[in-house]
Amino acid sequence: MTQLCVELPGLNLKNPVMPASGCFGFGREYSEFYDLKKLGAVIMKAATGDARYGNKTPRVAETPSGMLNAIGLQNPGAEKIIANEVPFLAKYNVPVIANVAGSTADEYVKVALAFNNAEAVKALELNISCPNVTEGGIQFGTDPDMAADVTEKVKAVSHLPVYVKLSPNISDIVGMAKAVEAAGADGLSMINTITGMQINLTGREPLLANQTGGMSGRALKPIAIRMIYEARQYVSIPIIGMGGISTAEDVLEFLLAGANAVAVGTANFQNPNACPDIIENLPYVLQQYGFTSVTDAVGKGHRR
Amino acid sequence: MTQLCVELPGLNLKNPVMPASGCFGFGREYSEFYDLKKLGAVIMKAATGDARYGNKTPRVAETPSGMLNAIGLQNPGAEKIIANEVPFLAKYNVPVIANVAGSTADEYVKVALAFNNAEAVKALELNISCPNVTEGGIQFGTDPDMAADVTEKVKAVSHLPVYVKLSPNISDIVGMAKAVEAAGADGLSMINTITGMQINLTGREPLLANQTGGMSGRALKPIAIRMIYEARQYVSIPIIGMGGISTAEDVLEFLLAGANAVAVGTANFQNPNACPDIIENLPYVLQQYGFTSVTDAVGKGHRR
Amino acid sequence: MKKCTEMIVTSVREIALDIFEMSLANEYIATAAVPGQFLHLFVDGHTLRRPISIAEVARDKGTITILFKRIGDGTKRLASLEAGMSVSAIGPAGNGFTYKTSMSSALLVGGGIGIPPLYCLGKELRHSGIHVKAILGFQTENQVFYEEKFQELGKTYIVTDDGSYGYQGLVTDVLDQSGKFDHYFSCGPIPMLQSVINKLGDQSGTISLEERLGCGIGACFACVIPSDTEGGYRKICSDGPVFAANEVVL
Amino acid sequence: MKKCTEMIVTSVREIALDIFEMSLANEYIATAAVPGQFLHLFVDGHTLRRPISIAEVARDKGTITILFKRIGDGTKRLASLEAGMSVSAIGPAGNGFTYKTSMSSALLVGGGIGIPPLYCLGKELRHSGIHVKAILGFQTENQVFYEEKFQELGKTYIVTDDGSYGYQGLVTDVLDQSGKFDHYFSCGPIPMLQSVINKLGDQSGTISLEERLGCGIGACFACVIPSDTEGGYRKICSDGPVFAANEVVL
Ligand SMILES: Cc1cc2nc3c(=O)[nH]c(=O)nc-3n(C[C@H](O)[C@H](O)[C@H](O)COP(=O)(O)OP(=O)(O)OC[C@H]3O[C@@H](n4cnc5c(N)ncnc54)[C@H](O)[C@@H]3O)c2cc1C
Ligand SMILES: Cc1cc2nc3c(=O)[nH]c(=O)nc-3n(C[C@H](O)[C@H](O)[C@H](O)COP(=O)(O)OP(=O)(O)OC[C@H]3O[C@@H](n4cnc5c(N)ncnc54)[C@H](O)[C@@H]3O)c2cc1C
Ligand SMILES: Cc1cc2nc3c(=O)[nH]c(=O)nc-3n(C[C@H](O)[C@H](O)[C@H](O)COP(=O)(O)O)c2cc1C
Ligand SMILES: Cc1cc2nc3c(=O)[nH]c(=O)nc-3n(C[C@H](O)[C@H](O)[C@H](O)COP(=O)(O)O)c2cc1C
Ligand code: FES
Ligand code: FES
Repeated sequence: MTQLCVELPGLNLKNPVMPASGCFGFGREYSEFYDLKKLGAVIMKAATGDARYGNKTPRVAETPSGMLNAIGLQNPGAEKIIANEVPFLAKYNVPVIANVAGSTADEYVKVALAFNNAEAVKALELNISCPNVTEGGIQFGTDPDMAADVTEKVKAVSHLPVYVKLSPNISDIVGMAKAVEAAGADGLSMINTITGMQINLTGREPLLANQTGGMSGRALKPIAIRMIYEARQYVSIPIIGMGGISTAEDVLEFLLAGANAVAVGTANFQNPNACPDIIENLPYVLQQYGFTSVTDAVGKGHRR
Repeated sequence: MTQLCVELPGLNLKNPVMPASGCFGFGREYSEFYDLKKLGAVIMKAATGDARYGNKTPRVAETPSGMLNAIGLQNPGAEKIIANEVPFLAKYNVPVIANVAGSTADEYVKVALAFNNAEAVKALELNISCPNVTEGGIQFGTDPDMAADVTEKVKAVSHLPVYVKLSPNISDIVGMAKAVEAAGADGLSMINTITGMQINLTGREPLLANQTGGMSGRALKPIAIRMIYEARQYVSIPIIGMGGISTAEDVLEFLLAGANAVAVGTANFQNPNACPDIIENLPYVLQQYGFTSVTDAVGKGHRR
Repeated sequence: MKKCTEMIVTSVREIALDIFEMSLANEYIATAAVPGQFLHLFVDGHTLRRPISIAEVARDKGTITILFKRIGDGTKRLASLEAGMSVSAIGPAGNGFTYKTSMSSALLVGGGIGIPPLYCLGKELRHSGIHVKAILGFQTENQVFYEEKFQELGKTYIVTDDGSYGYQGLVTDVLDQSGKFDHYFSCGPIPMLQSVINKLGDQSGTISLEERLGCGIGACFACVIPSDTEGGYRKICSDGPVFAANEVVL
Repeated sequence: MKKCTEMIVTSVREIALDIFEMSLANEYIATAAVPGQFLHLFVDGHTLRRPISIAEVARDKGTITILFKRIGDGTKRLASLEAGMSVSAIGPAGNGFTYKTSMSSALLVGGGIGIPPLYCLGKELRHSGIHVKAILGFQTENQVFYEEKFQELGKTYIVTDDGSYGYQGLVTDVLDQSGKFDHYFSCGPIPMLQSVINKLGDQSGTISLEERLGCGIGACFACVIPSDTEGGYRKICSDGPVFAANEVVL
């Protein structure tokens, strides 16, 4: 029997596969396609201190083997998420991870505090890497000092393990990973989208109303694998890997690179059953490549 | 008649399309497919001070809508290139751009000096962005001070216009672009490859012998367009745009983003006639979208 | 449970310049679909699915018909499918048209590829004994489609931008001629919808909207439109694509 | 001028587990191709072309045959092509086998998908009146292909890794039994080539190599292999894939 379960700080996962933040709303829609209790965990859409409407439309565009999005952190605010959304997910008895965003360190702290009171929420994912808002987000994600600072502040107020979500829009991913580990992060989430743009030839302007958007999907995978592989050599906290995963083979590639669990984003749009399909295939793929458990494969792609 | 010609420092281009460095060798192989005089210019494979053998194989891998390469700057050295390769290209009466690489600022200077004596060479492309060598290259490309320094040193010794080739492996492309402009660069070349990795599931190690490689091809285009669009707003020197171009529509997208001319890399591998095919289609595409010349379209994708 | 299911292409033909009519077989979708809903179709080689409205439902045959314009890579690929091939669809997606069966006459105002869902609706209205009139706008003559089919439902006015067929101008230019009606239904480009709504003032009406979609099921917030309702927005893919004319801010 | 040209699939069939035989029509390539050369094939949806050796040339019919193993996405897609479809090929690419027509006997040593170019060569050698013997290695019984075709050329030894067919072991294990020959030609995985070269010591021989290719025509330096020749390296795609056994450092 191939063992799929994974133990991470705060997270007791029956399998390593969870939907990525922002690509799954708060689970309601996908719950019409399959039973959410099949999932290893659920990462919710970003929560900010107050409700946000986000950017103007168009908010998405297609790119070769990927897509751009500039949703702009639209969400009803942490309080409403806790009141209206978490209870729905709690029914499925699946660990919930809250994605925490903000424009200022104070806002991150405020949101983190709010989730102290949400029982089903087992961990925070600190989104310091959203490229689609004018303030906060990405700034924290490209400056190791700011990243460390917000990590420390959130750790100080939250009783939950904190996974810091890193941005690929950076030269030195290792420096960033080390900085947030030193600041007390319990884990890393890698990677968020890389900033891109598409220009509408007819309209003669950027296709997205926000001009730039975050590129996700299969095109991103080589960048994600590289960054996880590099970070894995320098930090010892667990890594939730993501970026272009659409098959169980992709999951194994992330495990070999050093991820301890994975998240699936864009693939949900292509195939609403992407997560359960991947979970179903994973044991066979692990077996095929000679592994008896998920944990067995973690980091095994590093040259000896 | 749609005007394709473009005037750039040192470069009198009959059309804006040239093969990108490293994807065209020194032209001999593609000259068996078409007459190289059709090209706007030719950018040669990187030249270093002495001959280099490059990395171990495998050196390439395929990725979704792209590829990874880790050639490692294999080349016979500047002197041999000048003696054996430039004369071949000179026959085609097409401007030649020399791609200059090195491990130290001194090596860049040495190579730049060598090209002072190669008449057919009309400009230098300063490759401060090669991700596939252990020393130099990318370090210069991620540190604006080092980039400015090597630009100044090369400008000081070369009588040729210098186009600095920027790396996308960076948080602040605008800062980098401004730094090299201030250091005297005559133009920018944007962008080089972004560092990625692929892991061989069977072998349980990175597929490329060099572990990481530079990702190129269509997957890169949204990143290239974004960076050129951003840089265009802050620098006034011309930009040679590249990254995933495979059609004349792609060329127009780069022009709208702010590129003054373009280079085609990976597409040559898919279609050896990519450059002449694009050049042939370009007038129709420009016309279709309401432009009467290439220069007319430059920067027109910026929101008014 | 919502479905992501395989549909089998039973026929495909070009009925006007770059306009394709395709029939797809799937028992479940043919049974569940109502006018105004759409299919979110997977197209090989593409990250995002393509939303296409349901233009006709043949419950007895277990098929539905879609009409689409070949405008980019996705619709080009779709148009290249042949009978017997299969295509993955999420659907029926979105909410269909609702209306009072008590009304006696309806006006359909469609522009270009906004026309297909109105045909599906028109057929159903006629079936319920409601009188139907239609104003259909096209760019030019060779893009006109389904004129006769609409004529069978009721008086139909064709308008082309360049006057190459029917009336010259915009759909709003013939609104006056179309007489009285209880309720209007409109689908087409946003500027068209805006002028229809402006022109028809406080006539009760229903519109169907388009936007670039991500998930197509309400999870990604790609397709929101401002509204005065709770939350301040509506999602086109799951709250719509059909809205009351005064429900959203265009 | 080198050519990048369209070839028409005339037939395709699976001749052993995951091994496909495909015939492709193109006058120019069928006329120009020699044993040892390859086609650099475009596969829809893929950035890089796939190199596949020419396994047989039918000049009269204007076709060539390739044999390939379905191992990944590219060869899977290739295997799904049907007669009548077209595929873009750069070719004939690389340099073919050269040999002294004065020799009287040759040994062919092939492993797995390294076997196809040797068949092409073997036919030509027989045609020139040179005696041919062959040792062909496969993983297991159901992957064995072209045994009879090679038998027609000369004595053929089949070896399988698991002994499920023919001799058990490696191609080198039956080298002793194969008797004398003037020159050997070998193609297969690098470890096999290494042991063949080691075992045959200073017998004169020719090998054909594989490596991941970029351009396939000598421009990108993806496929170099160390050598003692000028420059210190050779390019597999354009200087090879065929080399003298002592020309390169494996
Ligand atoms: C609810 C709904 C119903 C629709 N019904 C129909 C219909 O019945 N017939 C028809 O011809 N078209 C319809 N459309 C528009 C249709 O979805 C687009 O024309 C199609 O997606 C274009 O795909 P493409 O790959 O050819 O174009 P591309 O421009 O290459 O597509 C690129 C991306 O933009 C999106 N996109 C481009 N144009 C539109 C658009 N107008 N609306 C939404 N997304 C777009 C595509 O889905 C894709 O993600 C509908 C759209 C929506 C939202
Ligand atoms: C000169 C030459 C001749 C060849 N002749 C034959 C032949 O006659 N029959 C046959 O079955 N195979 C042959 N091969 C190997 C064949 O090219 C690969 O099996 C094929 O490219 C795999 O493609 P894929 O998409 O199925 O596999 P994937 O592993 O998905 O391919 C990924 C990438 O790796 C490359 N690749 C993977 N394996 C190899 C390999 N062994 N050699 C070179 N590139 C590889 C692919 O071209 C592609 O770029 C030859 C290779 C070379 C270099
Ligand atoms: C439409 C969309 C919305 C997203 N919203 C968020 C978000 O709210 N918070 C966040 O941390 N990441 C967000 N992401 C990033 C994803 O969680 C993920 O890191 C990224 O898309 C890479 O994974 P993928 O290639 O599997 O999609 C979003 C991505 C997409 C495509
Ligand atoms: C095989 C290969 C070799 C390359 N070698 C060089 C090089 O020597 N010098 C350089 O500046 N860029 C080099 N590049 C980068 C390209 O010039 C180009 O910037 C990049 O590939 C993006 O363009 P593309 O997507 O059109 O390939 C190389 C790229 C590839 C794929
Ligand atoms: S497209 Fe995802 S919410 Fe509408
Ligand atoms: S594959 Fe490009 S040089 Fe051989």
